[in-house]
Amino acid sequence: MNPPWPNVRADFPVLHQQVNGKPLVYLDNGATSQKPRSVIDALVRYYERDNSNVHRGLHTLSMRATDAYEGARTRIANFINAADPAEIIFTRGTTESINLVARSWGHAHLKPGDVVLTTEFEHHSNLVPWQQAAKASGATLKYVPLLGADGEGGLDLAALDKLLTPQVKLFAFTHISNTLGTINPVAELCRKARAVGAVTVIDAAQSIGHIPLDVRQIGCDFLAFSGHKMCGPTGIGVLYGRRDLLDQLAPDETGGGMVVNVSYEQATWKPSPERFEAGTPNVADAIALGAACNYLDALGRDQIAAHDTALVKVAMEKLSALPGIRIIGPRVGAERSGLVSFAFANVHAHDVVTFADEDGVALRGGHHCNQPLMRKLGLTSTTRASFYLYNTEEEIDRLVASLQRIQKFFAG
Amino acid sequence: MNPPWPNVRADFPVLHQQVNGKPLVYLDNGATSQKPRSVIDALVRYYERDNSNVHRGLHTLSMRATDAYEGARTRIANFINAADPAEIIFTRGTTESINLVARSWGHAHLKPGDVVLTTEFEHHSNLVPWQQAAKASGATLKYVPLLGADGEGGLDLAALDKLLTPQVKLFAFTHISNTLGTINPVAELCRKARAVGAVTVIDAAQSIGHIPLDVRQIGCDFLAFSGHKMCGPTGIGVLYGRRDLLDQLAPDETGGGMVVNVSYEQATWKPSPERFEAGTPNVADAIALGAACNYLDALGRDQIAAHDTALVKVAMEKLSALPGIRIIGPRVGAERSGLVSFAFANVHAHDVVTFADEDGVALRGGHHCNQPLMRKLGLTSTTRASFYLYNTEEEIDRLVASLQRIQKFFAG
Amino acid sequence: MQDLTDLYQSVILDHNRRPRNRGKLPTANRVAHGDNPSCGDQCTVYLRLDGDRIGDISFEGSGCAISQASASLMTLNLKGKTAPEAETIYAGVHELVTTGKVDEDNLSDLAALAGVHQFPARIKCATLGWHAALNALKGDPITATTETHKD
Amino acid sequence: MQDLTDLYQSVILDHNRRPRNRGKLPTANRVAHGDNPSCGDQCTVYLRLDGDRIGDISFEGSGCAISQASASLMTLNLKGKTAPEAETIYAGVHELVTTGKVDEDNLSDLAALAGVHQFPARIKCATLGWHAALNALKGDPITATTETHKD
Ligand SMILES: Cc1ncc(COP(=O)(O)O)c(C=O)c1O
Ligand SMILES: Cc1ncc(COP(=O)(O)O)c(C=O)c1O
Repeated sequence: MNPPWPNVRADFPVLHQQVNGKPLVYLDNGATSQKPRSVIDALVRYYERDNSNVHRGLHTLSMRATDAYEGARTRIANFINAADPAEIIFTRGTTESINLVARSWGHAHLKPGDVVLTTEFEHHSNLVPWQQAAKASGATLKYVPLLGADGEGGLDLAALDKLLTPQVKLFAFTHISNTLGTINPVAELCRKARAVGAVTVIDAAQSIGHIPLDVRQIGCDFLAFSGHKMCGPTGIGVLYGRRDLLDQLAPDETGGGMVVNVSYEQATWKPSPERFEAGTPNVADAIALGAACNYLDALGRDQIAAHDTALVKVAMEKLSALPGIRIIGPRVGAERSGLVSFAFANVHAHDVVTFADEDGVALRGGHHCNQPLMRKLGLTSTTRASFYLYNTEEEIDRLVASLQRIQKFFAG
Repeated sequence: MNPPWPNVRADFPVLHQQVNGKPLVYLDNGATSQKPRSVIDALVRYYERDNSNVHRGLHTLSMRATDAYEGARTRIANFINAADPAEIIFTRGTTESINLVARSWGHAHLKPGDVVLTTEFEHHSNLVPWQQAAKASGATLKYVPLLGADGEGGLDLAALDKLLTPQVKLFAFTHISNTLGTINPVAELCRKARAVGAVTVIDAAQSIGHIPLDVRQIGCDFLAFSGHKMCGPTGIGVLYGRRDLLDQLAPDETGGGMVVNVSYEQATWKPSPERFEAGTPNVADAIALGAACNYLDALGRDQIAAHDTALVKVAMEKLSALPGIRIIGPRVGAERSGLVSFAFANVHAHDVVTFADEDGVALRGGHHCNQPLMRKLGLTSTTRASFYLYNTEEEIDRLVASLQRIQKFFAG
Repeated sequence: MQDLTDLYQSVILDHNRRPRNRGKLPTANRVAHGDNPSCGDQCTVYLRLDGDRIGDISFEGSGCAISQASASLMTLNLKGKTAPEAETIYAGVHELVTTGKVDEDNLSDLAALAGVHQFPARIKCATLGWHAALNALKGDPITATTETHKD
Repeated sequence: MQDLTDLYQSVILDHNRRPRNRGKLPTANRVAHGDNPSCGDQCTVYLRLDGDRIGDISFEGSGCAISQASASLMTLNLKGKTAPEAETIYAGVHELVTTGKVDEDNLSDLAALAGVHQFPARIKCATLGWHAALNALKGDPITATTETHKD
């Protein structure tokens, strides 16, 4: 259950510190991952050697910066097996990517009577933008139900089949739930949506750095993710869109770099990806995101997935043994991603997090940007432990020991 | 004419390299500035020590990251003398900041019959968003004229007085022109606009890192700038907005972190700044932008401005002596910012840039995201040399020598 | 980090385990709701004003031990008080949770909240119920959200 | 970087200084416009089709020495050609400016463009006029923008 790559932890400087006098156990990877040396170095190298504005420059530094920036785009296209680098739009992250589709696509295509479909367990970032798009257009937002009192049953596929009428213009769903750990059957969902002519949008924030991902095999129209959850820097993310859809889409933001001709009266747009990248892009972080792709592929995403799965299995078994614990999402032994969310009857998640922190264990407690789901499950918050490639079984033992101490303290 | 800070060039690793066998002379600061060691170090330190998601975390790393991120906000509020850190919204850069106002404010306040006012020499990023806002609302976009065949006369203030009718709801203008080098009398423009009840938006992309800037003294309502032009990293910028205006404004993007209550039916928003920062923010780059503020203030922004001014004066004198050169913007001796744009009758700007690059001199050639202005001046492109705190008089001599070689080659 | 027992004193644990005046107050003539959007804590305060005094007071909600205990302590300390008196008591609590200084004789059992000042992220938890109570006193039905307050 | 004289050969300089067939063509029955939005270069190509052959051709526009010289060379090389012949010639030019390989006998004076391949940022300059010409031949009035082309 230790990472299958010897010394992989040495790649992550942040892991080698004490928190409250104890070696840090970082189990908040669902919120953001740590960064390997090679990604940090990519930033430093860019700023020390190549830094320049891109696209409109003809001097050496500007050409180097442009090549590196566009090279990162190509690298990321390759990482998700997109057909064309022009299908990769750099954004700040998942949230901005989804907003871009909700606004640009939503504004052009949604009208009263249309249905936008999503699920009962979306992150606020894949929910509120659709509420707004529905409100702006007069479309109706509907939710595919989640099965099970603890959300253990996943999406209700029978209900989905009923909901998927020709009125459905767009179906937005998460690949992996950041709260339940549920892995959605995304290729199947895309197939079903396509059958009624609905456009699909996948929130891949929790999957991109954790499992192999191939947009053409999945068959989605749009896919959104953040760099910071996949060993990349903050401030950079991606919207993948099928080229033919992107070329029909109006720009979301306007300004320098995305125009062909500008007069005082009007302006015309470049094709994708420039059309959607107004202003100076986040050059350095895009390049570092390319370095993150290299890092993850060098380890092997199938191996990362296997390690995540092994860790969460052990964690589920050990956590289930704790008295009074309620674990949400798929049951022990069922397929789930490398995170687990739980609640104690008598200790609030924030107290759990504060106590675990005293033991050097970093957890997340709260509604995980999933308020409606929490309410549906009769919870106000959970504590979440989320694993990544550098976590070890020993760290799970540290987690469990800390939880035992907490229970004892509050049982007092 | 050398930088008044001994060894300041040693702070910038990128400057110490050869380009095409010659020491780099970086005169493309109008496009982006280089980064001092302390800013690069801030990024590295964050990723090596504190990296974590902000706001919703209670463990040690998350609290450290939150404190550093909010500390950067306070630092930047202080840098521009904003009344309240909640008036500082982190964006990707100037372009996104202006789009945010154009969309959110424009959507709420503009209607047919209204006038949006801007000037004839705005960057595309402060022009196309207003075209779009006018188009979406039915408002009319009008331009304050630029005086002089070479744009040397600055804004036509008499024409402005005529244009500033009560129909004008918003007046957007640049602080410093990225093409002409003109410094607008921003406080006066804000005063005039306020007299007719118009909201003011200042594009401070070219001024923020170059001259002291005090939003309360200027009296603007909104002000936009980018980190990458002020020694900060790419991917981060700021929208300053007066608190009372921001609190009335609807969010532009929605998602995690900016909501109070979310149900399946609806959502409510936090106040500024969270309301405008949906999703995981660009934590690392915001912190590094705070470091850039520290760096610039340690040197002294008045001293930076004085150095810029001294350099551009020398450059104007030496360039004016070149045969067949046409310099646009304020005349030799008149007030202008630290950049100069020029054209030769017989050598196109792109050829100039390519030749100068062979001599190690980095320049920018093209329309500088100012197509309508170029057309107005009867130009298709210019070459621009833009200076910053680390440039020297010797570098201006290298520029002039290179331009002489180019003229000779093409006269050949 | 300070020892957690500073934060989770026995008074806090006791009030968390057995919150006083918890539940709806059938006779309430004022009610206000508080939200801590960063962490999802919620608190509704019910109170009955008898003339200018708080005749009775209760709370409902969910949140961490700090927020629950603080709300419970709040009900004990505000019962029988006028609005100005309540404001004064809250000023003392605010001082306490932000500075840790216990210099008011009349803080009594509230002194248990002093440990909060070493955990700035928890200050909002400790003040949530108080904000709701003050809003209820003002007859302000608007939801108190801790994000609009500087603490 | 390669020596700039590879890029700015005397043929290029000559065509830049004295562009051939520059200006509007009064007898044109086809016209197309090309844009290089990254750098602002523009080129309008006028041509008169006589049957299936280019009877006459001219260009107007602004841009760097490379784009002007290449457009000038283009007019000389396309005059009298059919559309398929023009496509073949452009294929050779494209090969030339992207790889620098001069292996076609019939490229003649166009070989001066070989230096472009060492300056990838300038490939769009060298192909702008050609794209406009091919569009004009196709009767495609749409603006050719180099951004939509992979070169
Ligand atoms: C005057 C002016 N406004 C706006 C911008 C746009 O800034 P950014 O590209 O960082 O969004 C720039 C820089 O390119 C500029 O010089
Ligand atoms: C499932 C899911 N969707 C969307 C997001 C939003 O991502 P970001 O905050 O990087 O925009 C997250 C992460 O917070 C997530 O876990």
